Amino acid sequence: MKGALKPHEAAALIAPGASLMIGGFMGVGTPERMIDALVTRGVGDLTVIANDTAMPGRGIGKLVSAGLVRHLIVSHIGLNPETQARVIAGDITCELVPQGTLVERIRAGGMGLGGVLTPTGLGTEVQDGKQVVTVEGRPFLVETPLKADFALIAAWQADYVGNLNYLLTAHNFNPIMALAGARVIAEPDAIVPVGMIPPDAVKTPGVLVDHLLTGAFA
Amino acid sequence: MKGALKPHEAAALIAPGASLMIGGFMGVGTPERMIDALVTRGVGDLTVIANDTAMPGRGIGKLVSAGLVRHLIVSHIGLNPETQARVIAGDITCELVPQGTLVERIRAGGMGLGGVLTPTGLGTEVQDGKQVVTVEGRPFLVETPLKADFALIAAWQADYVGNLNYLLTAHNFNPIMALAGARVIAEPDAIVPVGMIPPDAVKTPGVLVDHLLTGAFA
Amino acid sequence: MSDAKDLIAARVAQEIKHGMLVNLGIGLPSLVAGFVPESLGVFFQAENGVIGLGARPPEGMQDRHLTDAGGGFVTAVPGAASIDSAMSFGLIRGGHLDMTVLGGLQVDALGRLANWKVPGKMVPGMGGAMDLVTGAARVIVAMQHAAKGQSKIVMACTLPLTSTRRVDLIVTDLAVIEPSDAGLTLRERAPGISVAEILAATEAPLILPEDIPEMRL
Amino acid sequence: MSDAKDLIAARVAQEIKHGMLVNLGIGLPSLVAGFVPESLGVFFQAENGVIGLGARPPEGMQDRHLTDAGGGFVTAVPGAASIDSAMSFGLIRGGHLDMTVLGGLQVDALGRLANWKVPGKMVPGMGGAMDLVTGAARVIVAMQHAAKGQSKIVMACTLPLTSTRRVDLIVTDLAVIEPSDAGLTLRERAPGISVAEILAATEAPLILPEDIPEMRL
Repeated sequence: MKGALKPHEAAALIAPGASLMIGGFMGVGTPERMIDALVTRGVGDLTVIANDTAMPGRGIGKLVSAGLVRHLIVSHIGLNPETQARVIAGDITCELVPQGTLVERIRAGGMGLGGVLTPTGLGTEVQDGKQVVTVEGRPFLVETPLKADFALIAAWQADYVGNLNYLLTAHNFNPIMALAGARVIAEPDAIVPVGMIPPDAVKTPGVLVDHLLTGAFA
Repeated sequence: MKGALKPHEAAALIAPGASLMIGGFMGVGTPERMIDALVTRGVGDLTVIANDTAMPGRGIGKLVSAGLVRHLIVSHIGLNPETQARVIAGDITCELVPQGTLVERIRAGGMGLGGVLTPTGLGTEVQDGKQVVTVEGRPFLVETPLKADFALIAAWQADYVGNLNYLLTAHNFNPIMALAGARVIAEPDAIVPVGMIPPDAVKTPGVLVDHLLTGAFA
Repeated sequence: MSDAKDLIAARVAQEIKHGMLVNLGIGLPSLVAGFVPESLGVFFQAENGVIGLGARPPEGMQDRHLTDAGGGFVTAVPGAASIDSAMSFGLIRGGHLDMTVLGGLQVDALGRLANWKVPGKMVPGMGGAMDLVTGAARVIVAMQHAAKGQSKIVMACTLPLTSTRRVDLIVTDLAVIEPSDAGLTLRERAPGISVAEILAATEAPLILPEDIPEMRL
Repeated sequence: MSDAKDLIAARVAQEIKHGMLVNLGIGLPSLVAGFVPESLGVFFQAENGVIGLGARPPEGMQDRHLTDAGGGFVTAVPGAASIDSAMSFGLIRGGHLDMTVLGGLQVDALGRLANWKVPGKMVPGMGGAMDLVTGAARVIVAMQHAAKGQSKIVMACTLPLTSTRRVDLIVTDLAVIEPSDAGLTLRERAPGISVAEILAATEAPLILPEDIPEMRL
């Protein structure tokens, strides 16, 4: 853990063209202050790995609307018509990945595994161009691991050493992405002293977190 | 969830020859009352999948001492000389698996993945007879998924719908094995009413648990 | 039944048994929950991360950290558990999910579903659908029998498949149809609908058992 | 230094930098913690499931739910986190562990470690060692230079390898040795030990730089 940054300081760490994993599911559990800072700074040409692009005006939707996204690796863009339009127009390239495969590819990247052996997508378009491996007589797709230059994580509480926890459906991709970013920036609702998050309540150990954004009310 | 059983009732569900995943690390986080009931009933010819066999008189060590184990899939038997002696004598067959591979094989079995692609063991004895797959130019061992007839889990609290949580280093293999047993029997220290374990503190959702042992003081 | 969607939802609800873990898709499938008695002790999973999805919250009590897979505010029932996406799809892919109910664009004569893409027109993405259809113990498709006068139960899907796995049951506003090795069997008729009307509205061939009762709703 | 083991542990401790996540093996490596100043803000991981391993607990205050990888009672420092075995080895295999310190039976001229099996004699199992050596960002072997008069730094391991990955540093009671593409380089001598004594006690060839200082302890 290397200290708490203001959103604009964190955004300055990210160069145009970077690959970003961004937590959240339809904007729930997405680091909104971090995204606002990226939009303000105009950091473009981004590759974004996320479950979805939320909707215009919310979460990753703001990056899309601002024209900052070049490539998407996501499971769903159906609820953001602006993303759909930009993908169809060819302004954004988009790899669609089954949601359960996407989260395992991120986990594999973060946990040093060579990929994912999944039955999901076998015999569908998702199989195109991919290796199939037979294990104990059953075929599985080999899905490659995913990593990113940065993982941008939304959390509920962080403590001073970077331990994180999450609330309800705001967990989603955040604890997994925290494993797979070369640098991990977490945006908590609040930063609490060490000891306020008991060891059994920690969902992301602080050793994974490089920077915290200052608390929402700091 | 199908209700709370006395240990002897739970042991009666398990037939000789069954495969058992048993949580714990050197006996910490191992369902001791469940094991005692298996020893009392003399359920033999067991395949045990676990991190280790603890030591004589403790945890899985009791099953070994009672001669109830036929086959082991474990990462370490070094601290139980009785297990070592029985393996060397050929009374127990033993597959040694790197610890990180073992837990991922169990997770793969429980989560419907076709196996594990890991660099661990490449170029060592562990590779013998195994498939190697190249992903993005790097070789990985294909390690097969593991499942079992029963997963025997130790937990701290369970609630009436079977939600479980764990304490400190007594997590270890328990939350992962809870995914991979065809039937899951959990032995909590205490059973608490629904609502006492908040959603964010649940480590194993009750939908995975088939039976609870009555609480330690019931 | 007030309308076709409620009819479908009510009939699907009859498939849900005591203590099941069930995932309901966005839209029509989400209506099923309203027809499942609380006494059944069913847990609904939302793949975005909760087991024990509850009803909509009272006005003013919405929590931005508790939504369903469509992003709408929900509540959670006593005994609910929060899970991350890896656990959520581990439960789905690992067969721990007893049933999923999804909408469909097409189902073919082999019982295979297409519901995630209309090439050149609509690319919403598969979201969790491919994992749900591949992994759930039981897959039920809940959809209108036809769209714009075209049967959605077709000889061969012209749209990209969601999975090669055969779904277990198709419930429409006209019929209950069960895919098997033998083909698609017509099991039940909607109230007031004749077998002839169903056959006329269905592109794929249907196997007709001797008794094809009306749905009991 | 009171004895050879303390000397090795103290020298290994110098490799640990501010804020690192470090895993110490059972036995000799576990002594390293005692030589790391608290001010470094280092977190020790025990692979059985805790980040932030602390000292032994006071008598009477042991908690049966908090042990190290050898099964001994420990404490946890403020800011500690409990993790399950999947997360524990995910951190290890994924390169999040900055350093592991392990004991060794043999290290060969290519810097490869054998430490988990003596065929026909001792089959303890590899436990976490294969994942640790494969995955940790930096691997340090802490061991006696020789056992029963035999060098443990050998031309080629006669015992089964733990990993084909080259370890980063070997610290013994006689020397600090650094494996690289070029071979094994002698970097430091233990206090009062000559280069000639080290060469005589080492089966594998050693590269000798011009300056081979004594360890500074």
